[in-house]
Amino acid sequence: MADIIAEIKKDYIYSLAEKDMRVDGRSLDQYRPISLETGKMGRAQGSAIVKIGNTQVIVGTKLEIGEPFPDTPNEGVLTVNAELVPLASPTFEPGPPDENAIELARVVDRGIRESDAIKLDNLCLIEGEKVWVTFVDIHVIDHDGNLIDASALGAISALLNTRLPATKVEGKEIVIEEGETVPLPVVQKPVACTFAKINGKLMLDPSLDEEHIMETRVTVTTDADGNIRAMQKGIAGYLTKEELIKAVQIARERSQELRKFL
Amino acid sequence: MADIIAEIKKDYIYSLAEKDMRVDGRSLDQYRPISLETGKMGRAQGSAIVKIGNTQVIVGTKLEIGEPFPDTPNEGVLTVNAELVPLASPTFEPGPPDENAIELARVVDRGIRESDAIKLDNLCLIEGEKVWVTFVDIHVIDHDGNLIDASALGAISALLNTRLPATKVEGKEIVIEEGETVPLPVVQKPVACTFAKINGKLMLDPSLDEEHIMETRVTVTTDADGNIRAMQKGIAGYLTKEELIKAVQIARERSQELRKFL
Amino acid sequence: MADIIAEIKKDYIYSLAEKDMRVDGRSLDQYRPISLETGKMGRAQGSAIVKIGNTQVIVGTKLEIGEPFPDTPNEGVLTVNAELVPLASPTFEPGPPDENAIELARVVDRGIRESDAIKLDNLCLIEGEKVWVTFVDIHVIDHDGNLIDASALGAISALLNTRLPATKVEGKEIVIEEGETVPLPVVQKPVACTFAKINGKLMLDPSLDEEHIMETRVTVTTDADGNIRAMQKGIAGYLTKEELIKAVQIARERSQELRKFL
Amino acid sequence: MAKVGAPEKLITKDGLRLDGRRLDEPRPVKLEVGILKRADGSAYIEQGRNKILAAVYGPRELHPRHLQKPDTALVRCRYNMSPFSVPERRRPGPDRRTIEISKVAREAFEQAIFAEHYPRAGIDIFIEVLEADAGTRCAGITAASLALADAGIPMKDLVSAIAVGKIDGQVVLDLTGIEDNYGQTDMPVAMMPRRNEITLLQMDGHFTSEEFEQALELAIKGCKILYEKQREALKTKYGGP
Amino acid sequence: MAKVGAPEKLITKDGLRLDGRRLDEPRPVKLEVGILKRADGSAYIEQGRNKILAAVYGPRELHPRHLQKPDTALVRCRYNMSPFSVPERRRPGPDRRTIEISKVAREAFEQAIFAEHYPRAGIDIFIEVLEADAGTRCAGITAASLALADAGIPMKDLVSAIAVGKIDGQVVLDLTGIEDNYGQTDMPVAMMPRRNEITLLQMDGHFTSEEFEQALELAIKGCKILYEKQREALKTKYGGP
Amino acid sequence: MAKVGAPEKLITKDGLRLDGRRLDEPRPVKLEVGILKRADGSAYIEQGRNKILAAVYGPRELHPRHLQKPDTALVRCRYNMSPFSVPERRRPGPDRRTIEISKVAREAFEQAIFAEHYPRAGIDIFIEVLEADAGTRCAGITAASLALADAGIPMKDLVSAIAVGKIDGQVVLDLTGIEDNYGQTDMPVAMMPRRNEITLLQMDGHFTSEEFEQALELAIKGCKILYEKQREALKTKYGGP
Repeated sequence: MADIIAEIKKDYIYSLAEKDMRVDGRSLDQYRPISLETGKMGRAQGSAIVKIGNTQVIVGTKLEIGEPFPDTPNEGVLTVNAELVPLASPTFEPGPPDENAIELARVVDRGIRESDAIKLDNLCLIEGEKVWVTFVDIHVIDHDGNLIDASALGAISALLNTRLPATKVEGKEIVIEEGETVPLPVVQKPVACTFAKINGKLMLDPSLDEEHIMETRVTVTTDADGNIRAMQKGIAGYLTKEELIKAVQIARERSQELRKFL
Repeated sequence: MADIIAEIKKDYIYSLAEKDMRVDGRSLDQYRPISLETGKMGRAQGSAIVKIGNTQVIVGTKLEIGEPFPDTPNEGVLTVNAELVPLASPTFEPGPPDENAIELARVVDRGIRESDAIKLDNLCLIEGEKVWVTFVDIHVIDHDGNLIDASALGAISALLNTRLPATKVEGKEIVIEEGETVPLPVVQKPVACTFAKINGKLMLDPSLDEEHIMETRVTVTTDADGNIRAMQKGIAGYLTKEELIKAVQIARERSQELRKFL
Repeated sequence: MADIIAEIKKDYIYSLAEKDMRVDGRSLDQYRPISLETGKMGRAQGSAIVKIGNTQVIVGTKLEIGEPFPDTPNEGVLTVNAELVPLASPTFEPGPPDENAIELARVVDRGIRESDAIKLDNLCLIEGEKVWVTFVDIHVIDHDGNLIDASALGAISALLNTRLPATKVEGKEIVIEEGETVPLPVVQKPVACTFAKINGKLMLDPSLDEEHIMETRVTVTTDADGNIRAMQKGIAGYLTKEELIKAVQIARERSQELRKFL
Repeated sequence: MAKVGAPEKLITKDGLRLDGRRLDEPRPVKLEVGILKRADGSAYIEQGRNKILAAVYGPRELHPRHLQKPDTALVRCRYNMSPFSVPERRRPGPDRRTIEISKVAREAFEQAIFAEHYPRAGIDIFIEVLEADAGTRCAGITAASLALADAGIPMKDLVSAIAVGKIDGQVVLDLTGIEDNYGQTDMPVAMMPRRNEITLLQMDGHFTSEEFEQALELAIKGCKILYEKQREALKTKYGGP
Repeated sequence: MAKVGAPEKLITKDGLRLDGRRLDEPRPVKLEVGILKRADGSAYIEQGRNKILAAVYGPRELHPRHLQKPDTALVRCRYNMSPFSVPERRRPGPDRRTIEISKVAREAFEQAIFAEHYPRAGIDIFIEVLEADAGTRCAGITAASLALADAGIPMKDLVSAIAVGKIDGQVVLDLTGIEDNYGQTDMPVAMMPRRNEITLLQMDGHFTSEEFEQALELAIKGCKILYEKQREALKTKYGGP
Repeated sequence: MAKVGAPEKLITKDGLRLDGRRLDEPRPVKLEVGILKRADGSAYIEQGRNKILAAVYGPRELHPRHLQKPDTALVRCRYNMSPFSVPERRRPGPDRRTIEISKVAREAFEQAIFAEHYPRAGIDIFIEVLEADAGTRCAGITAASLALADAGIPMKDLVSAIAVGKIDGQVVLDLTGIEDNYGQTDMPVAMMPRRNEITLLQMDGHFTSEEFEQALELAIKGCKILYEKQREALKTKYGGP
C-alpha cells in the first residue's frame, strides 16, 4: 500500500514539475514560510530556532576554553555537530550520528569555516595554549525536508546571537570577568540553498515528499557578496554542467532572502 | 512448556501470598540466610563476599590518586560500578553494563553517597589537585534474586574492610609511606531493603522466582539511625501511598538485622 | 555446491598429504615464492610490501614522541596493530579488529618484543617522561593463507627500513634536527614459520585452501641464532609432543631462507 | 558537605524560597500539545527554566523483529539532553544517568498504557531536554503523558509527575536547580492521580520517616496540580467540556 | 588565515606550479587493473604521491538479510586510510571525514552501476589509501571505477574523477597537498565523461560565479583526461582495439 | 632489560624458588566443583594466589540464530578479569589480551568436547579471574574443564593446563607473577593428559631447542599432576571409586 501511495505522489509531483509547478503551490525557486527566533535557549551562549515550513531545527552554541590545533596555534576552534534525534522523524534511530547526520554537520561546518564567518584569530587567548572552542550543536526536532538549509541558517543565526564571557589574560591564567560578555566576532553570513532535481527541474527548498522522490540534490552556500563558499551534491543521481551553473545562479539570488532573517 | 511451568509457579506463589506465606517457608518480611566474608580478595584494598540465599555477590574496592571534581575541590571521589557477568545468570549477556546493571550500581551508589557513609573530605590530598578516588566494583557471580540488597551490603562491607596507604604531602608531591595503611574513613552504615509486591503483598528479599512474577519492586535504603537515605521503585507496576509507608517501616526495622553483619 | 567442492578439495589435499605432496607441487617444508620491497610508502618512517604466493601484506611504521610505561621508564614503546581490511578477503568485515586480527598482531608483537629486536632503551629521550613510540601497522591487502609469516616478515623488514628523526635534548625540550635521520636500532631478526597440520602432516606456509581444511596450526618464531622466541598454537585441534619438536626443528632451518630477504 | 558557591539560605525569613515561591508551590508551568508534525503525538513543557519536548511514535511495527512480544506492545523510552541544555556542554549520546532515567520513565508509563491492545507493536516515547533546571525527568514525564494522549494511545489515566525535596530542613515542592544542589533531599514522584497509583518514586538525601510521609503527601498534591494543567492543555488542543 | 609553514607563493613567476606543472595539468598518473587475487575486481592508482588500492566484491549475497532490496542490488562503499598514509599516524577505523567520503563516493557510483540487474545482491567497493597527498577521494573513485569494470559489474560508463581548485587566485587542476593546504579553494568532481553526467561535486573555499564556471570546465576536461587513462589501463589488462 | 624493582635472584643458592618450591613443583592447588547455583556447571580454583571461577551454560539454544551450525554446537569462551583482580584497577570489558586468551582457551576445548552431539546448540564457557598472579589462563582452563564436566558435557578427556618457564636460566614449572615478570620465558600449555594431545601452547621469551624440549616434558608432567587433582575434585563432588 505504502508503495502505491508513494507511486501516485511521485507521478503527481512529476507531472506538476513539467509545468514548473509544485504540490504546495510554490514556484520552483521559492522557499516555504520561514521563521527564526534567537536566544530562547537559556543555557546556551547563543541559540536559534528555525522553521522552514514544518521543518524545525534548534541550534545552540557553547563556548569552552581549550587548546588550539598545532597548525593554527593562534586561532580558536570551531566544532559543528548534528544530532538527528528520533523524536524528529520515524526514520531516525537512536545512536551515534550516521552518515546523514555527519554529512549535514560537515556541510554546515564548511559553509561557516570556508566563508571565514568567525574571526577565529580573535578567539585566541594564549598563543599555542588556550583558545575559545566554539561548539555549534544542531538539534533537528521536526524533519519535513531540507534539513541542510534550516541547519545552516540556524547555525549562523545562533553564532550571531552568541556572547562569550569577557576575559583578561594575567600571565598564563585566563580571568573571566564575571557578568561581562562580548559578542562572538562573526563577520560573514553564509547561507545554504539546497535544490532537489525532480523530473529534470531544480526545486529550491525541497519538502520531505519531494526529497523522497528527488533524483539528486545539490547545496550551494554563498556569502553576502554572492561568492560561492561551499557546495555539496548529495544522494545518487547526476547533474549536468548547465544545471550546476543554474543552481549557483538561483542560490546567489535567493540567499539574500534568507539573509534578511539574520 | 516454559510458559506453563511459569504459570503454575505464579499461581502457587500468588495463592500462598494470600495467606501471607512464601514458597520457601519464609515470612513476608524475612530475609533468606545471609553470610558475609571480608578481605578474601588479595589484590583489592577491601572486599566482601555476600550470600543471600543462593545469590552471591563479590565486591572489591580499589584506591587510586586522581583529581577532584571542580565543584568539590576538597573531597575524594567515589565511583560505584556493577558488572552482571554472564557467568551469573543465563539471561546476562557479555558487553557494557545494560540498564539493569547501571540501575543497580546507581542505587547502591546513592545509598553510600547520600548517607555520607565515607568522609570524602578526609580523602583530599591536595585541594583542587589530588584526592583519593575510591572504586567500588560489584561483581555478581550467582543471581538468585535481590541483587540490590546483596550488592549494597557487599559494598558497605567492602568499604569498611578497606585500608588505604598512609601518605604524606611534601610540597606538591604525595609520598606513600610503604607498608603503612589506614582504614578508609567510613562513618555510616547504609543498608538497602528491597521488596517485591506480589498479589498486593510486600515481600522482603524476593527470590528469583518471586522476581519473575512480581508486580513491582521498591528499595528503601536506611542509615543506622533509621533515616531514609535513598529509595527506588523499579520495574513496571505501581505502589500506593500506604504501601510505600509500610515498606519504609519494615525497612527501618529489618535493616538492623543486616547491619549486624557489618 | 560450495560444500561439495570443499569436500572434493579436502579429499584431494588429504590424499596428497599421505604421499608428502601438496596441491601446488611444493614439498611439505617449502615456502611459496616470496618477494619483499621496502621503503615504498612515502608517509611511513619505514615500510615493507611482502608477498608470499598470492598473500600480500603492507607494513608501515610511524614514530611519535610519547610517554614510557611506568615500569619501564627508560625504554621506548612498541605497538603492533593489524587491520584485516575487507578489501583483502570476502570473509573480512569492516569494524574494529576481531579476535583473528588481534591474535595476528599479538603473535607478531611477541616475536619482535621477546627477541629484543629493537633496542628499546635507545629510544628513551628523557627518562620517565619522553620516549619514542614505534607503531607497526600491518595492513593485509590480499589473503591467500599464512598471514602470520607474511606479517612477521613485513614487520621486521619495515622496522629495519625505519629511520627516525635525529634529536637533541635541551633541558626538558626535545629538539628535532631537521632533515637528519638515524636508523631505528634493530639488533635482531625474528622470523615466524607457521605450519598447518593436515592428515597428520606438518605443512609449512599453508595456502588458504590448506588453511580451510587444516586440523590445527602452529607458529614458531626464531631468532638468527636459532633460538625460539615465541610460539602460538592456533585454532582447534591438537599437536603431540613429537609434532611440536619437529615443527621447532623445521622452523629453525627454514627461517634462514626468510631471513635472507632482510 | 559545604559546596563551592552555596547560597547562605534557601528559605528566607518570611518563609519564601529564593524565587519567591511558597514551600508547597510548584514553579510556573506552560504546556502545549501537538507541536510537532512528524511525530504521532507531541507536547512541550516549560516548568521554571526547564524546556522539554516529548514525542510519541506508535503503535508501529517494531524492529528488530526479535523484540516483538506476541501478546503486548513493547514500550520504549529515551530521555535525552541536548548538548546545550546544561551549564557545561554535554557530550551527545546516553550516559549512565540518562540510561537510568530512561528506564524509570518507561516504567512509569508501562502501568498506564493499554499495551496489550497492540500485540507485536512498538510504542516509542522520546523526551528531549532543551534547557534543564532540576526536575527534568518529572517534567519530561508530564509532557510525554500528553504526547501519548495526543498520539491516541489508550491509557488508564494520565501520568503526572513532580519532585519534592528538603531544603533548609523543610519539605518543599518542585525543587529548582539551586535548591537541588544545595538542599538535603530530592524525591521525584510520578503517579496516575485519579487512581492514586504511584508509578515512579526515587529518593536520595535524608528523610526521617515523618518527613517522608509529609513529602509523599506533598508530592501527591503536586501531581494533582500538574494533572489539572495537563487536562487544560488537552482541552485547549482538543476542546471538550 | 596565514598558516604555520606556508610557502610564499604557489605559482611561480613563469606561471608554473611548485612541482613544475602548468595550471591545467594533472599530476602523473599510473593505473593498474587486477592486482589482487581474492577480490572480484581490483585496481591500483598512483597520482602524484597518492597511492591507492581499490577492490570490488560482488554482486554477492548480502548480509544481514534485512538490508536486501527486492528490486536492486545494494551498493556500498568504504573509503579507508591506512594508519601510515598521512604525516601523523592515523588511528584505525572510520572518522567523520572518511564516513562522509564513503557516502559521496558511493553516491558517485550509484548512478553508473546497473544495480537493478542484481536484485537482493550486494556490491561492495573498497578504497584503501596507502599514501595520501590531496585528491584521494577522486583518485580512489578513478581506481574503484576500474575495479568495478574488472569485477565485470555492468555500468553505463566509467566514472572518472579529479579535483580543481584555486591557488594564488588562479583556477588550477588537481591540487597537491601543499596547494590544498595553502590555496583558497578545493572542488572534487566525479563524472561519467561520455554522458557528461556529474555524479560527485563538493567544494569549499571561495569562488566567484565566473571562477566556478571556469573551474567546472577545467574539472570536466580533467575527468576526460583521466577517462582516457582508465581506458588505456583496461586495454592493457584486457586487450582490445 | 632490567626492570624497576626486580629481585636480585629468582632461584636461591639451595636451588629453591622465592616461595620455597622446587623447580618442578606446582603451586598449591585447591579445586571445588559445583559452587554456583544458576550455571549448568561450575568450578573454583585457587592456585597460589590465583582465585578463579569458571561456569558453563549449555548445551542451550543459541542466539543470535545465524550463528547456529547445522551439524555441531558452537563452543564459546569468555575469559574476564574483575576490576579488582590485579594491582592497578582494571577497566571492565574486554581488551586485546583477554580477547586473545578467550580465543586460545576456547580452542583448547574445541578438540575435547563432543560438540557434534548437539547440533545448532551453544556451549558457553565463562572464566572469571578474581585474583591474579600469573598462569591465570591455565588455571582458568583447569577450572573450566571441571565446570564442563559438572554441566554434563561429554568430553574425550579432561583438559589440564599449566605454564612452564625459564627463570635465572633454569626451566621451571608454574611461574608466579614475580617469576613471570623478571624471568626469561613463559610457556602456557593445555592438554588432554590421557591422550597426550596438546590443545594450547603459547610461548614467549627465549628457549634453545633443548630447553624447549625439556620445558615441554615438564609441562606435560605438570598437566598430569593437575589432572589427578581435577579427578579428585570430581570424586569429592560426585563420589565414585
